[in-house]
Amino acid sequence: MPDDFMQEKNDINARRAAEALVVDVEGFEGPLDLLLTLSRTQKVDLRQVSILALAEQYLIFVEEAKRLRIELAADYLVMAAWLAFLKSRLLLPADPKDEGPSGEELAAHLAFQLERLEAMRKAAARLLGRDLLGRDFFKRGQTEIYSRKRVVSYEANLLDLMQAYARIKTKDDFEPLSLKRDVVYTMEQALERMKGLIGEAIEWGTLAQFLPESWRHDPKKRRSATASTFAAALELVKEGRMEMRQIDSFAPIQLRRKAGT
Amino acid sequence: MMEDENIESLFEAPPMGEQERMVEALLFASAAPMSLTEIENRLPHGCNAREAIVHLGKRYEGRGVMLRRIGEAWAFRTAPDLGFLMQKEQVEQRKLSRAAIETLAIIAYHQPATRAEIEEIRGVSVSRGTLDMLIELGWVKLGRRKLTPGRPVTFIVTQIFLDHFGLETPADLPGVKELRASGLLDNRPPPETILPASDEAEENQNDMFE
Amino acid sequence: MMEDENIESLFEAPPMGEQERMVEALLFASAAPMSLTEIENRLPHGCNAREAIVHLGKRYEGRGVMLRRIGEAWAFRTAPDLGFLMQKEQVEQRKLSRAAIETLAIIAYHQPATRAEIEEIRGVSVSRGTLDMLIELGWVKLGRRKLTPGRPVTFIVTQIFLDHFGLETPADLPGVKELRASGLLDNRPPPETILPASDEAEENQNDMFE
Repeated sequence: MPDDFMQEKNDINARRAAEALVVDVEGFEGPLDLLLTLSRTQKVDLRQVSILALAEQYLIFVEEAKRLRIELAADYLVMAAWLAFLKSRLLLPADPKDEGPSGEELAAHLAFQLERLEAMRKAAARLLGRDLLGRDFFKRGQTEIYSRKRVVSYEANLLDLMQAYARIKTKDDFEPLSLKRDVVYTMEQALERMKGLIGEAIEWGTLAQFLPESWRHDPKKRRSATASTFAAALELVKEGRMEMRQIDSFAPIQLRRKAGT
Repeated sequence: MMEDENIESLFEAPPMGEQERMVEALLFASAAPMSLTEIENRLPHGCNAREAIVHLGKRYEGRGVMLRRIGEAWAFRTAPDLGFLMQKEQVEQRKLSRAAIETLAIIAYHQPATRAEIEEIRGVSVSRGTLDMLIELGWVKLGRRKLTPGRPVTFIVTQIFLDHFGLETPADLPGVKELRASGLLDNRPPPETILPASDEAEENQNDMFE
Repeated sequence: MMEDENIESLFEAPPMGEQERMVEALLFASAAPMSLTEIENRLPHGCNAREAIVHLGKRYEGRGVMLRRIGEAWAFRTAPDLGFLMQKEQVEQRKLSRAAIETLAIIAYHQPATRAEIEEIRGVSVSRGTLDMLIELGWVKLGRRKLTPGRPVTFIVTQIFLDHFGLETPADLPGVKELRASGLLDNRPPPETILPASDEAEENQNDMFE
């Protein structure tokens, strides 16, 4: 295969991937939302969207997310597996022994789901676009239902009732969950550690440098340790024992011992 | 004049013009919409609130204040075209998350809607607190349980929802007829597949395939 | 008509009929009486609030609602002769105490429930006043005596309770598992908040509530 052909193919793939990744993964409300967004890049009416092409776009997206070590929630991966399955059904000739729906049927349902989700999106937007009470039209500013007879009405709504019940029924069930805290670096731990470290911190150092070694690598552990260390640092700043700065938005947060302490 | 009628009113309802005044005063006095029953409970015996409402509605046509139907109830509201005057009156509108507004729309258009149906449409689980918040706002309440296996709880929209969005009935939801005609409000179950038999799917099976 | 005046309206005040509508809406929505200056500050430039007030006052003459001058300010008030309609009762709303709402919840979910059962579920004794209050509110009533030693009285919820909480039957109340699944549980910060709310964590939690 000539090199430039490969090159071209890679370019297309890279461009597609880049296109798919324009939007932040965090910004998606689940795999269906992602699919809907991807379908817009096909620039056709939703009814004419190629489900096969869409499945490919999605799979490229997921691959790319993996490559960039972006953590995808399980349902994104379930959808990827399902789309890979759908793709194979659409591409391979139907096996007459196969039970269950055809690839076309599955694709049609996915198209329906996308159309329905988009319809609900539009409906929600139209709903919010209506004249709203308290914004476009108003109720009486002052009410006049009054009288001498005072009646105390006890107010409680269904939510109060249900939550009260849930509170009672689950009050004991919360205890065992503390076992799950093994991947949580508590603020107490962080504070303990920081107190030991600030003596040496005469120069500005980044927050990350204060994380315990064993909590730096696993993303979940790192996140927890970062949050606690940050909270602990704030506490020490409040106590006047440390100083904290951030040169610019999103720049690393820096810490040092407060001079004279 | 009123004095003369005092004795008679024990037996006869006041004339319609008078009933209209009464309904006008009642609805003006109350910030919350009042149902016909609530109005009639306050009117003298024998009054016809329904008819008085019709007269009253006509009288306020084109005025700065209008009589609006909200579900099974009635209330005066300022005319929407004058909203700009009241800007200072504005209550802080709680900014709804995208998940919340979509969940609300799905409940409104599909009601009664189960949690599984909402999740099926959005393709994502309903997060902790979303329904909670909609219920707290008074826009969503529990409907009857569905007569399907597992008898799941359903959610429906409330009168407060209708009032907030200026809707007379759920049938006035924008585009609802077109959506229904195009089948997008149908509860179409996914075709049976062999895949994916994940643990999660089993866990939720009761909810998913009702 | 309005269209023709659009260009002019940049320089000219709206017609008097329109000004009247505006004042009507403003006074309706305002929580306190408004002075002429306050009204004019809200109206488009060049409006004559004083004249609009005169027209508006005439329009409401003899109606169920009147335009009244209060000191130097203006407000709508219901006609004095209809005051009797408004004099139902003044409702003072109070939040139900935690003990009361919990007791009520237990009765609703477990009815018929004896006092001993309520105490066992809540883990504390139920004060006499709590049950009395729920009965007085009409939300709880006595049910049949239980066919157990001592034949204790039981408590059940009433139709008034169902109406108040918007329920068709007590069976419409969601169970604890459903509450959790719908995100309706008390928003106690779950231990996994720092971690991404993965499906796995959710499932494990489900088991805890069985």
